[in-house]
Amino acid sequence: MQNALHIAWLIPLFPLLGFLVNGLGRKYLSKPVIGVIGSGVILASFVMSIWVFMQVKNGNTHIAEYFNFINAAGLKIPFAFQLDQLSSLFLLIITGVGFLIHVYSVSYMHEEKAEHFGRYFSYLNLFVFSMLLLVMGANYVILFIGWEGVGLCSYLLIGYWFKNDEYNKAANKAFIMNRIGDLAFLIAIFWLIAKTGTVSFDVLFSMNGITKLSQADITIITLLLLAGATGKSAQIPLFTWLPDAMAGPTPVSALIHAATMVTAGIYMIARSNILYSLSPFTMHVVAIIGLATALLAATIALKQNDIKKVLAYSTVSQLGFMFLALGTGAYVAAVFHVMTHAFFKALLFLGSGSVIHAMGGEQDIRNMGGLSKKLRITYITFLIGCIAIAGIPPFSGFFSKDAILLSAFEDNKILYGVALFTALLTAFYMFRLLFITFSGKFRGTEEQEHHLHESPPAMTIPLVILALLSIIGGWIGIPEALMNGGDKITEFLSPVIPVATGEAVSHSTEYGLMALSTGLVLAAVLLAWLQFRNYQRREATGLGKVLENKWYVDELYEKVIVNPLRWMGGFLNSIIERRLIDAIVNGVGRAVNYSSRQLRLLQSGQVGSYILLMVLSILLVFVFQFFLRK
Amino acid sequence: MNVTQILFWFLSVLALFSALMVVTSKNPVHSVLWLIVTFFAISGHYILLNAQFLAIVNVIVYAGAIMVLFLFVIMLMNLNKSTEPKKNKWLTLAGGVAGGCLLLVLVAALKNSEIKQQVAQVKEGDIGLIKNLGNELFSTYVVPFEISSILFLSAMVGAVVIGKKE
Amino acid sequence: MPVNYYIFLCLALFCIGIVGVLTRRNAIIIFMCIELMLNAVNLLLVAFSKMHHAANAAANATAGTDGQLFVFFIMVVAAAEVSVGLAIIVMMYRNIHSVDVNFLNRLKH
Amino acid sequence: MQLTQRAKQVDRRPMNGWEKSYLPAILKGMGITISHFFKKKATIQYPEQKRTFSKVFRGVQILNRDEEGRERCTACGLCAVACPAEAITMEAAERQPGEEHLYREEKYAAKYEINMLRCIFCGYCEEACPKDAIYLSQTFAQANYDRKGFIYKKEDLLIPNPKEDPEAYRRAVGERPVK
Amino acid sequence: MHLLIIDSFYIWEKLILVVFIVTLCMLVAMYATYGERKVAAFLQDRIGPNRAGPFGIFQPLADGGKLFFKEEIIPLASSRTLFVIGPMLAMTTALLTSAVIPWGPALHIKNRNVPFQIADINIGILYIFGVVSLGVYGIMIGGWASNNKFSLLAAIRGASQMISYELAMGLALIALLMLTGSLQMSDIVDHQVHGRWGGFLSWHIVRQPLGFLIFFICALAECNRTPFDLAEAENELNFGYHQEYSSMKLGFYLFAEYINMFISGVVMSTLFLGGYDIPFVNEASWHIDPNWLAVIGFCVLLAKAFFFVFVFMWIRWTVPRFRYDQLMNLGWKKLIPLALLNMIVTAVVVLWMRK
Repeated sequence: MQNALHIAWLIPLFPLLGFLVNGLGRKYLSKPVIGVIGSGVILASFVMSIWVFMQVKNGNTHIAEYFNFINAAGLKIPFAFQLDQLSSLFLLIITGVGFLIHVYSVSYMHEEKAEHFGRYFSYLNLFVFSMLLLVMGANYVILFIGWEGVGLCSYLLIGYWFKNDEYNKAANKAFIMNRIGDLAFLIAIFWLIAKTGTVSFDVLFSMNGITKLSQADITIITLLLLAGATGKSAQIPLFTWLPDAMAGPTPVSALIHAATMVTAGIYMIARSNILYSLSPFTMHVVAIIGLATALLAATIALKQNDIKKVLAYSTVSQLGFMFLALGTGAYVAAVFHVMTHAFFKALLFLGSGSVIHAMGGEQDIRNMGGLSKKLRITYITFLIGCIAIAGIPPFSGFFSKDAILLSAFEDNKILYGVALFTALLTAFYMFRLLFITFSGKFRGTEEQEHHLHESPPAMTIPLVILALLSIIGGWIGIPEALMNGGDKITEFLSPVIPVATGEAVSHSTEYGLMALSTGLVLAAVLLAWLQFRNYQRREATGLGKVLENKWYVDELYEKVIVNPLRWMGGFLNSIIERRLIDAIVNGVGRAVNYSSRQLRLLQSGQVGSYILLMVLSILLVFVFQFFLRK
Repeated sequence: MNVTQILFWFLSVLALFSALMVVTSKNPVHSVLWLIVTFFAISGHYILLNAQFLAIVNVIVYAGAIMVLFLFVIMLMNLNKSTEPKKNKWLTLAGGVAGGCLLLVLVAALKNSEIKQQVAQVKEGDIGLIKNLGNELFSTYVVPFEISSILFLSAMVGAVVIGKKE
Repeated sequence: MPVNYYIFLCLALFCIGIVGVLTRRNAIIIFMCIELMLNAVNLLLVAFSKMHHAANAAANATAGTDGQLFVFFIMVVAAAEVSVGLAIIVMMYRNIHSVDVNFLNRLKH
Repeated sequence: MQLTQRAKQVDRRPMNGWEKSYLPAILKGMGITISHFFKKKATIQYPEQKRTFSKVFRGVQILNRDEEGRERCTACGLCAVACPAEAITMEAAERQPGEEHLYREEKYAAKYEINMLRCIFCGYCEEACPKDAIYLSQTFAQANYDRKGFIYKKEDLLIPNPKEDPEAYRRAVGERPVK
Repeated sequence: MHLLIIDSFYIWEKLILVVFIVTLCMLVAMYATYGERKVAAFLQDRIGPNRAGPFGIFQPLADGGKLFFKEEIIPLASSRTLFVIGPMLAMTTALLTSAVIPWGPALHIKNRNVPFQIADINIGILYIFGVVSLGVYGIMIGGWASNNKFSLLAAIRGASQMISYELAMGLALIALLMLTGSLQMSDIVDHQVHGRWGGFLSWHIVRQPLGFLIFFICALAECNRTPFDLAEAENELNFGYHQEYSSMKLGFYLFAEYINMFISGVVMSTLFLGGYDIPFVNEASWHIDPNWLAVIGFCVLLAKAFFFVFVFMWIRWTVPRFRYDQLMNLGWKKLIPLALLNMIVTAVVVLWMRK
């Protein structure tokens, strides 16, 4: 009797079908049909995912092998799906949030032509398919397929408005940066294959697999995997693509660049937690990178004026938090934060989308203000999102962030301090965004003011649902200190992520930390309110300018990496390519040309001369054979 | 020198001489006729080797049929000395030299081969008799025989098709 | 007769054939020279067949028969070749009114 | 309608297979030829044996003489006119005194030629002649080596003189009654 | 059989035999011309030559003398050597065939068994074929060397005709060879000598009537006799391939034709009419001197051959000449399939009988 979960292949199949139907039929289908298909398949996957989640919750996990994907020279890579607690959780997040964003998109994108509308939904479906593949894959290779798939979709969707050159550049940037990380990931996979001969999680993470790896191997592999994760999850040094990726449609930003794709790195490390746990060095690196990213992004976010950019940096920052969690061994906290973050970041993005929609495409918050009256639902939901991300209890963000801070505190006090500071910054810039956007006076044009309107229900309903989730989403991970047995998520994930058995901090310390962070956050919010309640436009100076220009990281990259590379490219192009390779190539060509022109004389077309040559050759062969070869 | 040896040398010289005449004759008809003489000399060698069947088949097939066809075609085209195309002098020379060198090389190569001690049985041994050849041909080589007959048939059909006027 | 006499005779005939092929331009003569070469080989085959018979007759009464049968097959092939070849030459003559192989330089183009 | 009694209806039935091989026809033909093998031969050993001519046989012309051996021809030209093959040419001349024993009339043929290659031996000349000078004899025109030889001159045509050579004259006249 | 085992008696024996047979052939050919004229005359209700000697018996000598003393003309434009070689070849090939014919039962001279045959080789029939296939060269070379378009046309006609009919001839013979199982002429004759009715029933003409018919027709064609005399069709090609020939060279060609006729008669007699076998009598029971028997057998063979010669002439004066396309149709589309059919039927019957 096959495991009931064996039919989980249906989950990725639905989006794939949607992709095929929408992609191939985009010229023939009408927009409503496309929308219904695009959202419907995700809904179907979502329903399936719920069922899978129920199965898993009842203790039924399964690795479903379908066929041999690669079978060569002793290496056997099955096409298999792993359905356990971790993946089922991610399935829920992806399909659930994905479904809401699809529904939202139907309305948000309704002005597009049917053909592009179909293209958009086919991309979205393909993305969901890839993401599902990524989280369901039972080995690194399947995971990598999904990994690449989401990268591709990210590229396609960022460059969705391909007529805009800037957008194409952003898409290219995202793609290329991802490639750098992917290369590391690929090397890691090869390393694994070379050392253990397998890439399947179940084998690899068992004693059989681990023992084949030396400590150095594990460190290198985990570092390489980390490099992959930094690419996908936009960590230092590969984070700059994410803010640029805001070029895509806002739902895309919500789905890909906030809720799902960027969490792939988190998922991957969480999935590999056994390897990481064996390499303390890597753990430190992960934690430091995460924290540094979080801080850097948070500081940048302080001064950004583009509503989506702020959210993008906030995403980077939150991802940094997750990395910090991973680095401090709190995998559950990271996953938990992924979940809550998915809710409120999707909410925030969609809210910003709603704002942008209302503003007729305007993204600069300096031109907004006082929108709370006109966009009531958007405002309220956005506020909820901000509260959640700021980490004010009992909203979801509080619990997850608290878990992270706690683990940081347990790990290292300095880490904790910096993380706390970053959390404060988070609260500050989020509320800055909120206040600048929604309170005060409207600073936009007359026309925009006239045009302001609340978004249609197809957009607001997902907002409301997400807002609800943002409020209650954290309640599955209430710390033990607050509620006995409240930490359901740790319990749920325990088969995949072993519960750390280290000495926990006392409940009293925990209470203290919670109170500290909550208090400080509230103070930060108050500060933001005071400062930005009535925002007036003014030029940034000093540090503010540096922050506004994102610490000049892009420029730094430009100078340090891109320009030398470009110069080297130019050098290679003009000197090596032109003078050397072209010379060789052309020389070969010219030599062949010349010699053939000479040889052509031999081909007189006259049988006699051919035979003469034949005889001479025979003669040569004979002479060689009989006399010269002894 | 017994009779056999005299015959051998006579036939060899005849064959070589007439073969040379084939190549050097200006008139194609003369070439054909010299070639016939060559074939007769070779048939004579066959008889000397007691391969009578092959000897007579050689006469019938080559001298009697193939060369008649050649003669026929030449006469049909009315080729003679005046229509014989002249070849580039140097190319001719090169051809002659190349052929000569080939002969030289081969002879030099085979001059000291150990096969020298072997003897080709002259005027005795009856494997050349039609009875023995027939037995072998229709038992061991019956499939090649049939295939060659099919080849021949297809060649005939091909010749007719090619020769047909459109 | 020592078999190498036959070998040298056949080599000479063969080379004369080659020289003929190389030095003549008349397609028919070239064809004839090819026949001459075939015959040289035939003679050699028969000589070898008799040589093998002389060497192996004690063990195998029909030793060397195959050599002569090959000659037979070569003759068949030669006859087939001549029929088709001459038909082609006739066609060629019909089309270009010459049997000069140098006119047949279509291979060049 | 039948023109003759010997006309035969042609059999146009399609041949059967055996007939199509033509062997029966050939055998029949061979039967016919072999039957002739045994037939009486029609050959006449010419110089020794001669075929008897019919009374109306028309041979080579002769120019006649009268009983005194004089030429009868007076070169009137009627024979030449009558000749359908235009084989006869002549030239007339006047009889000189002293030639009366040679020519019967005052005018005679100085030249008289018959082209035997043209002559069809119809005998019109004989009919046309008012003087009974030309007759068709029962001899053949003899073979000759060149064409000129077939143009018979007066000397060739003139019958031998009955006075001088009566034997030859009789032979030339043959059975034919002389008018 | 050993080819080159020679002693003086052997040489003399063969030499005499060769001389005898060649002379015989010439003589027969000479009188065949006379016979032709006579037969033609008789068939046409004539007498034929009767002036030279009684019944014109010396006519051939007179003809020969005439040919010898005629002016020998070699056309200027001709290829001199080949012009001379042509008639020689024709004559030679015509005579060569006689070498393998068993002219009669073996003679006994000085306790030696002397076969009445120049060479009793085991591939006798193939030999005949080889020689016959060479007969083309006389015609072709002569016709081509004359450098006359009529000669050339006739030569080409003759050559293609001979090549074509050789096939049917060979196929017809294969059926016969299936019966005898030997290519040796003496074997074939032996095979026919012993049988009922004094050997008559084992004559191949009885067993292979169709084969004989085909062979006969092909023999006519091979000899360039009417109705297949396209190579020398007077009214089409001005006397054909020997148009430019005169004197004894022409004589050679004519001679060759009559020799061919005679030899083909002999070959047909040997192959189909039991050779020197006398029908309806058992010669072996006569108990007379084998030499006499040989002489009688020889005469019988000659009689059969003369009969064929006569039939040839008879046909010549009966059947009209074929048109060229008819000739080819007959050869390729009728005789060859018929011969194949005959061959297959014979093969089946032979296999069936053997079973």
